[in-house]
Amino acid sequence: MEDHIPAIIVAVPLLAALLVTGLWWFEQRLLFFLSMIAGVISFSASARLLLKILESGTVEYRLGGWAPPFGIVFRIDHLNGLILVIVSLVSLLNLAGTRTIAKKEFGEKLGPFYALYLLFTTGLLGILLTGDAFNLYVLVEIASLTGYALIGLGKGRAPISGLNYVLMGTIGASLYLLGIGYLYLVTGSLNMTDIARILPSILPSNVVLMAFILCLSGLFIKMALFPLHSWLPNAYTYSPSLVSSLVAPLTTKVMIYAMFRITLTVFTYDFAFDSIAVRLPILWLAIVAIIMGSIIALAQKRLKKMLSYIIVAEVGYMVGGFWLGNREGMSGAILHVVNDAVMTLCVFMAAAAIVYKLEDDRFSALSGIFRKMPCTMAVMVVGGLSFIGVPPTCGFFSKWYLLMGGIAAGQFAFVAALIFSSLVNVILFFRLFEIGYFKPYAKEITHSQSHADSYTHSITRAEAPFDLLVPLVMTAVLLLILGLFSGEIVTRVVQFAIPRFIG
Amino acid sequence: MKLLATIVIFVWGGILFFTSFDFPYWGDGKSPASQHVSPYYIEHAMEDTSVPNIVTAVLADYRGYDTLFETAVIFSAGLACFFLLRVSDRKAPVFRLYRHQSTGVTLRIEKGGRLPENTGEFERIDSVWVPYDLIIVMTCRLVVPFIQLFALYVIVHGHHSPGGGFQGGVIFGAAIILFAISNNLRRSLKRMSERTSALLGSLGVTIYGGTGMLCILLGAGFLNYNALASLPGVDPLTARSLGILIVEIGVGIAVTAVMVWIYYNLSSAGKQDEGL
Amino acid sequence: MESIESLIIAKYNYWAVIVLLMVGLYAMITKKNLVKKIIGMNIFQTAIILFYVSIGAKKGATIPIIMHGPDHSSHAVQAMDYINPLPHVLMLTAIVVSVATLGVALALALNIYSQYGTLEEDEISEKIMKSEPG
Amino acid sequence: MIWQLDIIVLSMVMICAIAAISIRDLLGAGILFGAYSFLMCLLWSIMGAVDVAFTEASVGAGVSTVFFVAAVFRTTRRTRD
Repeated sequence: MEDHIPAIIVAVPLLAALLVTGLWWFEQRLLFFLSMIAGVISFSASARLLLKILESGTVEYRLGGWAPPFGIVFRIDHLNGLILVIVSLVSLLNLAGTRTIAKKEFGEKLGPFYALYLLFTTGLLGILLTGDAFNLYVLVEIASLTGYALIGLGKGRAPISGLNYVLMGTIGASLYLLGIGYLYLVTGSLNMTDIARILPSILPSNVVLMAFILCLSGLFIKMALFPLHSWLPNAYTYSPSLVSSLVAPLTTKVMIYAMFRITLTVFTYDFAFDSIAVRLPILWLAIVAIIMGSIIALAQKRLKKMLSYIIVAEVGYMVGGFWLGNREGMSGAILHVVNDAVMTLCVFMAAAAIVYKLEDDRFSALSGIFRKMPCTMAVMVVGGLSFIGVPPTCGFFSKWYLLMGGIAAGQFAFVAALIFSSLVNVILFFRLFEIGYFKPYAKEITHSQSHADSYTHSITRAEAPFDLLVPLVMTAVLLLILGLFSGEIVTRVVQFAIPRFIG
Repeated sequence: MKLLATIVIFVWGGILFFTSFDFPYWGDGKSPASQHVSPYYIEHAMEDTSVPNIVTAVLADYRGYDTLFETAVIFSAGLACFFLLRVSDRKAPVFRLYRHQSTGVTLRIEKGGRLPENTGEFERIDSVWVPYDLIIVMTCRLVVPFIQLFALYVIVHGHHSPGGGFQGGVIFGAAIILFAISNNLRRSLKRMSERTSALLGSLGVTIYGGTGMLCILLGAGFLNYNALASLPGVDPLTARSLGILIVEIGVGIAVTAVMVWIYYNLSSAGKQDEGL
Repeated sequence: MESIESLIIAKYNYWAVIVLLMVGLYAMITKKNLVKKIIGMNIFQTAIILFYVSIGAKKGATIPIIMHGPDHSSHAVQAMDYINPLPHVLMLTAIVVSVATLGVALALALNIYSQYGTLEEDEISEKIMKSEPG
Repeated sequence: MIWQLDIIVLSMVMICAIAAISIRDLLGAGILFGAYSFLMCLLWSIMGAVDVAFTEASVGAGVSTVFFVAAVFRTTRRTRD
């Protein structure tokens, strides 16, 4: 079994999803445990795989036993090994919190919910594993389709924002497919390393350049880089709460990984950074994304929408850090993919707990929330500090690498944008804490008895359900652990994920 | 806005048009796409898999992992439509309508009244006037079995002729959809209930994924059908061909069931009433 | 003149793909009706499928099903005699994906219609503005 | 492959695509989309992609059109563009 770990990582959640769908028509109670078992197996297999990579380098797994350019292979190196562990862990932690909330939010459709959840995870893990450019498209589609369904079931504006997401997402995936078609036209291959081997012999070529632009613009839509972000905020705001804490941390990060992979493995560093002049335009796009995301986040009146715009800014961090093109910048970007996944999970899960209790996430409804849900809000504080970049949390370290990369590359606009965005995050989160902590004491509420009633009522403790609190606290602890060990992660894993010759 | 979009699209199209001049000539047998990987498939598919239809061989064997997820995509679409649309049966309407099948008399039964469910003479309908055309119903009843037979042929004969699990599955599903259109959704639900279609859908994908896992348990890699040769009664030469057949049948079952499932939910907006 | 004609013959398929891509994208961006947008999305996807199939075409070759010899022994197969099968395989998958996306998109459109009573995007945003300003 | 014939089919495909997005009736648009798919399938079978053409004939021209008709039946035929 040891050799087949890569296959097990995707096959187990897929089969579990099918089993859950079938079982649901007969027995409702086992669904959660079955999904948990699949999640645990998938996570431990990815952890085992990462250890194996640390010992012996890149792992290649041939599906169907066919050699690379003819069959599909998994190629797992330090880059996707690390992200694989984080994605399966984030998905598992969020899954652990669904037990009570999913029953309330999905009620009769519990089976399809868990099945779609597992299929979504399968799709993302498959994207991370695969070494085949077309296979990536199929798995992107499976992750997106299940994501559309999960998002579309929310209340209020959810269906319309879900459909908007379907249209945008399909354009993105189709552009990527078109780009792969262009590549196939001139190389005749679909395997990533094989394309990389052939490409230098046909350069310079307009077709390859166009393929690069099409692939990248498709992925930019999927990862919601600033001018193409319009699907993201509404989709994440109106989706059911535990769905947004699943989709928000993972979709954008995995798409950013896909960009790393396409740029570094398929088109190679020489082509993308040296032969063509796309580095600076993309970097400026990222800077605009950081600044605009932060500014628009300031204007929001709903917690989840504010967090969604923070994600838009964070996407700018990672894209910008990667396109700085130096070692510090890339390490920062990769480390930030890991950290941001956990940070986003942390704040979105806390938001899910708040929405579960209050049924509302407008700031006006959040006054006195610290008294009401101290534990949830403590986790929110840790997540917020990490977004701001306060030292013991992991957000600080990746931001540090990004800043160092910006300085080393001489891109001071990027450095300024990072600092600006951190300052805006300070305002955003401290405004939230102020509303949550001090608002009930404000003397503005002087009207009527009913208000006073609601005020005294709001002080009573109404914490989120226990089975949501456990993963929530674990996520907060994980943020600190990632912060403490970030030096270790960089020297032992991220180092090797970047091509050696990059200085 | 409209003007801006038009300009952007024309610029984009212009750029694509410009790059098309660097493409290899259309239909050129010496273009890189037909020179690098595909000759291997054409020359070795027969000896590797003993399947003459190269598309089937590549689809279910060389790139079988893609196809596994293709089936998973269609399954998630069915699941997604169910998840998004299905509304509970409990919100029953205030009254129900029944038609006496031989005379066409319609009964309206208020809530609490005794329902003529199991008499066999009445059929539940949703609106007072329902078009009922004997010619269409009878013609479709005659045609449906033959379409289904053809679908089975397409699934099983995918090794030697165009077709395979996916095409056959869609045709089989289309036959059931034809029945549901020509009669009505309730009659179709009696023959193939929603639960059956959901279970068949997951069964089909499980056959595919399970074959892959079985190959692991037998000691080869995921989806490496060579492992099936160690099962009793399997000829090592045709192990791959057999594996492809099993997988195609799984795809066929899944696609049939999911197409019908999506149709059930779309045509009745999730209420599972009379449908179109 | 000869070269222009041969160029047109060599490229017209790809140009048709580009026109269809533009039509699909135009429908998705400018049309206000949701079903029209979904049709545009499908045209966009089909255009890409046409692109791939055009890559696979090969003049003077036959369909990719190996013909048996009279004695059922497959004599040496020449790659030039058969059309490239790989794009066909990829496009089977893409067609499946497009029908799956279509199903989900239509399901969402049905939900939107039952919620707002219309499929026009501008009317929907008017209704949203009325119910929850800001 | 007779390229004159090919161009005729291609132009019909384009006419169907443009008609499908510009007709002011959703049912008509759905049916025109079916015609578009069917012509597309014809084009692919000319190019020798028999499996793809087969799939498109059953999926694009068959089931997709049924889905469109079902969705239009459950919503409305009205459209303003």
